[in-house]
Amino acid sequence: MNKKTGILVGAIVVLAALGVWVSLDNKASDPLAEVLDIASPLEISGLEPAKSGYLFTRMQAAETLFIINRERQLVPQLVENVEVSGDGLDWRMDVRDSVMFHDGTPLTAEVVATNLRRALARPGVLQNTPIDEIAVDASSVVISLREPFALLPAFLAHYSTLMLAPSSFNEAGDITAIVGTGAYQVNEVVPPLRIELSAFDDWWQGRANIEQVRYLAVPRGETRTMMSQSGDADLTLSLPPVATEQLASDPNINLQVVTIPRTRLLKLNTAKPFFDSAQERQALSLAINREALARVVMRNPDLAAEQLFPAAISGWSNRQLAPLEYDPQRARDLLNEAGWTLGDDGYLSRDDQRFEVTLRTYASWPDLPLLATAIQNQLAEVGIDLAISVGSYTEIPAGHQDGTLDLALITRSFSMVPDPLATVMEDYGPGGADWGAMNWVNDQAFGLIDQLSVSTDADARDAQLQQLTTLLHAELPTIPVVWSELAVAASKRLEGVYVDPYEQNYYLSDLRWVQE
Amino acid sequence: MKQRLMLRLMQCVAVVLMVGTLSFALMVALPGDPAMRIAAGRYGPDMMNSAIADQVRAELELEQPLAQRFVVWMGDLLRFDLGHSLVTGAPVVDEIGLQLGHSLMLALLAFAISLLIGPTLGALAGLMPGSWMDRTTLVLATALRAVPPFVLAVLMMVIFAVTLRWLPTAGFGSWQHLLLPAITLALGLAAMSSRVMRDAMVRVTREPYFAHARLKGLSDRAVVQRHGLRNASLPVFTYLGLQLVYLVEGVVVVESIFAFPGIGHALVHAIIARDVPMVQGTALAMGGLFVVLNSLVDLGCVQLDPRLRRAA
Amino acid sequence: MSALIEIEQLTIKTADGRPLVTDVSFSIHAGEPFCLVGETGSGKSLVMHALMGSLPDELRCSGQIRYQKENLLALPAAQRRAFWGRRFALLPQEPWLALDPTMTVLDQVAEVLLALEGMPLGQARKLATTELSVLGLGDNLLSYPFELSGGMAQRVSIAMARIAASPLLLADEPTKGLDKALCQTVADLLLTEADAGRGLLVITHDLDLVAALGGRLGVMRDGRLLESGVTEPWLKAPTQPYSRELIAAMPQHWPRPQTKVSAQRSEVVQAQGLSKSFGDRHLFSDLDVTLREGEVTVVLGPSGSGKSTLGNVLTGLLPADAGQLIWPESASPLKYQKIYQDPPAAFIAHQTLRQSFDDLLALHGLEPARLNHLLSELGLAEALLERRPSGISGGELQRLAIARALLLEPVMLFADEATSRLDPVSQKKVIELLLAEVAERGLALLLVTHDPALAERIADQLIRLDQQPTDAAAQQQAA
Amino acid sequence: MSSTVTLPADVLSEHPASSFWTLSRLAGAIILLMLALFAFLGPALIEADPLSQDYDAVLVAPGDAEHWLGTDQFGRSMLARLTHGARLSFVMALLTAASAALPGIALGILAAWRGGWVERLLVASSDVVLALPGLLLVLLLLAFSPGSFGPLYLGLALYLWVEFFRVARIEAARVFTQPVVEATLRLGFGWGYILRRLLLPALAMPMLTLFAFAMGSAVVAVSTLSAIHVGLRPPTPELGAIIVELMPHYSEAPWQVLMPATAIFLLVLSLQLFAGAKPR
Repeated sequence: MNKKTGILVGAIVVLAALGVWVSLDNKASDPLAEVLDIASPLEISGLEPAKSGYLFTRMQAAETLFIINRERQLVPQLVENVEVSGDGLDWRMDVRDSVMFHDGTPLTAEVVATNLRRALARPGVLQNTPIDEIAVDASSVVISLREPFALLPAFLAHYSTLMLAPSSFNEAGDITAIVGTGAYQVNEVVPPLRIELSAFDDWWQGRANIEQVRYLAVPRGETRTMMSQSGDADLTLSLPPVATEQLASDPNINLQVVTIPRTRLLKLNTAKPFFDSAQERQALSLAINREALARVVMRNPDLAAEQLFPAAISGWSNRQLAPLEYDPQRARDLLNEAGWTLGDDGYLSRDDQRFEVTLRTYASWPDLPLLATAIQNQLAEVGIDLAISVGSYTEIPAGHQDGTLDLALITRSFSMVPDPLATVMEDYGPGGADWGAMNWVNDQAFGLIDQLSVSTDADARDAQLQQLTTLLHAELPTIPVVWSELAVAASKRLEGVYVDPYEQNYYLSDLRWVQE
Repeated sequence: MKQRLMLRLMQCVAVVLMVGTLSFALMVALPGDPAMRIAAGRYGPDMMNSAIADQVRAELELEQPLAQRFVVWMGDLLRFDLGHSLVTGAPVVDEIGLQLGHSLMLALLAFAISLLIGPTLGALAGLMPGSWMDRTTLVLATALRAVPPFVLAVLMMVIFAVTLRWLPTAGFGSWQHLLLPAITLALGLAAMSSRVMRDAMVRVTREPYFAHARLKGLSDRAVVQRHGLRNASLPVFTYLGLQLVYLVEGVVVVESIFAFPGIGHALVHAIIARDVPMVQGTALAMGGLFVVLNSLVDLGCVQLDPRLRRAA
Repeated sequence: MSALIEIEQLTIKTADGRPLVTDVSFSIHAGEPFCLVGETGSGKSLVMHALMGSLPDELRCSGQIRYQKENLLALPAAQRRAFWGRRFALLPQEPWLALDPTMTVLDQVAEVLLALEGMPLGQARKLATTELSVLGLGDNLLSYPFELSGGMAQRVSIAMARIAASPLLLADEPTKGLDKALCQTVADLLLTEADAGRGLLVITHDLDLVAALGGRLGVMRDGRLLESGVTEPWLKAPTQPYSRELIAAMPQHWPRPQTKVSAQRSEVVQAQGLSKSFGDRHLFSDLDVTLREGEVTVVLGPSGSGKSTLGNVLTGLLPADAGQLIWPESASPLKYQKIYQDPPAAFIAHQTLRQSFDDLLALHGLEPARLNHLLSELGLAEALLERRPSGISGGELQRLAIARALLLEPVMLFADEATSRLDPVSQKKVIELLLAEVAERGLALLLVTHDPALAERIADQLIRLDQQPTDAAAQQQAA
Repeated sequence: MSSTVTLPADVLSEHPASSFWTLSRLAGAIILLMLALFAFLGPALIEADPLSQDYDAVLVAPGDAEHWLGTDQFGRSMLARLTHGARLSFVMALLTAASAALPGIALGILAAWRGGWVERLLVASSDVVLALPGLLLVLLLLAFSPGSFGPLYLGLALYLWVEFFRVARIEAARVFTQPVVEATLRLGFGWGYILRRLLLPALAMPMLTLFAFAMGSAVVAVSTLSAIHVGLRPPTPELGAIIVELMPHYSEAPWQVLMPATAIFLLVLSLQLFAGAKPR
């Protein structure tokens, strides 16, 4: 028996010794040769740009023709001298000189055209553009449109249009490797969790400072928070709101929080009797205590959505709009006016129909079920019986298509294509969209969207935007709930961290280890 | 023994058929349009629309009658064509191949650690039934079973990664990365095996051969070592078969918390994304893993128990 | 000759002062067997464990046990324990249960040397091999206990005891569970040890063994040593009434039953050309048996010969592989009752006997008076019914089992080794009762036994199943 | 170490047989009773609504004058959520374990009784179920009616019955080989009597132990399912789901995370103490 105790104690001692050794082993290495560890919730679901391209652009492995710069302007990246013909149908752009792929081959107009044609032929955002033909003229690419389309550069900044070397593809046209033009070349991809990269010597903007980078997808917020605390991750992205307070006081961590062009909103089926009048939708909006949601769930009261577009989206955020309010009494009154009367059970009904709806949401964003739980409680205050179904995100487009959806709590980014118009056009245009309005018909809005997509005149555009945002604010085809922010924790050993609100680029090439 | 292995083989086949049928049922039963789900999986929620879904529908012949689709589905399965993941579009077999290796490593390490802890504590408790040691292990084992594995995982991370900084929090690639998830899994396993071992040990100490070993002059230590442990291990080993379920199930949660790319992780994601071919593939892999590990347990039992060995 | 062990005024009490053994004194001499005889519960086992030093802590010992001038009872436990194996070697009861089922015979013998003398394994194995070969187990060195017959297991335990060359050998019921035929063999083995100059203490209720060993003996009852002396004269002329009772209980001393009136008796079961085998183990074939009312049929044979199986076939509990069985048309299976070898195993353990009997009476609509009558006829106190099966002695329980069977007024009773686990006095009582019932009620009795003396004494019809048992099967214990 | 001598029963027969109410069994019963009071009287006695949110009192630490056990991330009373959660979890765990135990035990007895191909078939199918990931079963059933209790618990039961089956089969087979079965039948009693008087009493204790573990497993499984967002719909207070919801707040509100876990722990512990034996 003593022996057994001995074994036990021995095992514990050995384990402890191992632990100490491991931790010494970890810290002893040369700081300059150290690997930059990045932890993010996003998993690598394959090499296809339409699926995981955003990872490769963010990691600066591959680049797009255009990019949003730090001043939030859309500027050419891999092209220069962009010229548009007088009728707005032909776009000519010169491919930037001396851009090399990681395999040593140059970026040519031919390669650019091949990549664009491929993107056009596959499901992806380019299919939403009126591109007619892509041609090559010496070192230029010429894109011909069927109709004028001011948004083209924005679409060409979308990750699905990133540029890959011919050696990335096999004969069948499938991607077998990511050979891009970025600051870092991909050494290994272990789907769905890891990418290893190293600095590319011949990057056209000059070599990056940090030699080795390792990307690890860590789906759970708690784990990411702890990786940041323990120093296992040098750069941790998308920290859960709960963690920010915890990390803000951590002496080893610089915490940066930026507002991003993304809004959590309620998508309403305006064909349902519950939401078919603007009055009812306004009542619903008044019943939601956004300040509390922002404070309790998002941990930042400033994130209460005063309107659809957060202030970060210049031009779209309309300062003249009165912020969306919380006034449950007015909500009750409005619902009363719309014919809904409170029953003995504390819930509304009209013509024997109970105000009983199911809200669909999904857990890919951990705060959505929480927001839903709080909204459920708040709507119950005005007599709305809301059931919550947390499922797969696919159930929302599915419900949109087959019409079974009552309402959904979703998150929508306005920067997938860096110009929000691309998203608005789809979401609030005729017919609505899976992730936008549902059965909402408003000819005035449709007309404004049409005009915006072709207008190039800045003043006219401003006026149209003003009108459109006012209209959406009053009509509420979707009800904004809270805005979003992106919290990034960086180790204090890192400097030069910049958090891109458009989440296009982590700017790894600017990072450097603090010299001691 | 041959007969037992044959039985295991048959079990394997039955598992394949069951998983296939259940997966097909799942495919059909899940709410919403399968084409839509597949499209959403492939191109992401922000990109998906009904036009793409129609392309998928045509491509996968989802319009065929149910019975015909079932026959095709099972036919594919029996030819080990597990199809393509709805999310990544990669062949399921390729994805699982990678993940299975990781999971197997994790499972085996967890298994080994649990064998180190559980039976040791169990044997100590069993040699002193009613002692503080016995009571403590009972409470500890119950607590470990009553705490959901993910809570345990977070606890382990807080202690060993954040506070002590002995081990990496999450990730994979080195044996250090394996330790925390393996210990988390092992604790749950050890909780159960310690109780089984404890009971077995109590029973063994009441056996006449145990008493006689002392009377013939062996020291307590020698009695326990030579006659107690092996005999008490027999039921523990047999019970391992059942425990493996816990291991295989535990892998699911633990892997996703530790960002470990195993089949459990894949199953969770497949479930969240309703990626039925991947659900099927991972379920098959887990079923197969279970059967294989169980066959190993069978072999181990035979090694341990001469009665079975001679019968072989 | 000076005594190896002297026990004086040994008294063992429970923690609450209840005496279990009172004032026992005797001595054991080297080279001369000493048998302690008595029924279960007489305290003989306690005396042996007091000598060994392996009594449970809650029992209190007083008196003296002297070994080499030292009072063992005064020594600390650790020191007494150091004697185990070195000074005192114990032959366990039912040795097949005392062997580790997962270790080879060779290693179990060799490990004694490992433990006692710190001998290297190779050398220990070599010595153990020699020892086992001497005992005729040369071919079974690498066997596991489940592959041994009872006799072989007994020899393995003797090898373990011998190899340490301890001066005193304690044998606890060495013939328990073994066929009668092996009794002489066991005695010979033990005598060899005594002849080698060892002290030998044998605890037993088997007087055949006592007779074969000779030497000296002590008779115990209710915790007291009634008498002690040299065995041979005692067997011929016991002085104490209890001793006389013991000796009279040996089947060969039973009075010959009167020859029965050979009236025409009706058959209760008639079997022709019976055969039965289990797997590839062949038990019997082409057997003709007829059981008649008022007749005692004994099936005699060694363990594993299929005698119990034959009984089960004749009682209708097992189907035969081949052959014809004829029961009288009116006979219900209820009229063919069985008495089991291990009485507690035939009763529902967790309920009182009263409950079991009440259920039975209710089931068949019987008068409680009948039971009371039967109980008094079988010499059983009604108060026994308030206990559970584990709370009363084997002999009493076996008589209750007979009462239970008789309640259903059977035409045949199948007693399957029904007395082999009982001490001779209880055995005699049970057999007498059974014979009385046969005579009185005219029922057919089928008795299965391995004791030829018993068989000869009572059989009207004797069936021998002599087929050699396959060794492994013989003493295979239920796992 | 236990004693080396097993004394003959009649030597110590005067000693009172250890009674049913051992110390640990008593302790188990007391804890169980207190939990039951908490779960079943609590909701009636505590006025706080487990669903009512108070954004001005979020994650209040336990010991507060107004909220004894503190509040959760929505300012809901932990005390109210725990009592309601305990009631739901216990009832559902009981139902699950019962719906796993009944068929499991019945089939186990059937297999041991009939033997032959019936037994082989049952054993084979239990092996197959065992090798199926339980998640798949639960998921399949949930697909038919998402977020509801029925399929969730049925799915768990479908997967928990195997353990009952295995143990019941082995125990029953052991009982069936005892001579007492043959003897009882020969005395004219039927199988019903054997079932009632022999089999069920022999099965009671091991089954109770398994039952305790199955109840624990059910609650833990529900929480595991909640962790991957398969299972109950918010805001239902259920112990496992409460743990999952509060998990992200582990550093701000560790007590709140521990409370539901403690309730599950006490439930399993008390049942186990009461059953007095361990799983086999």
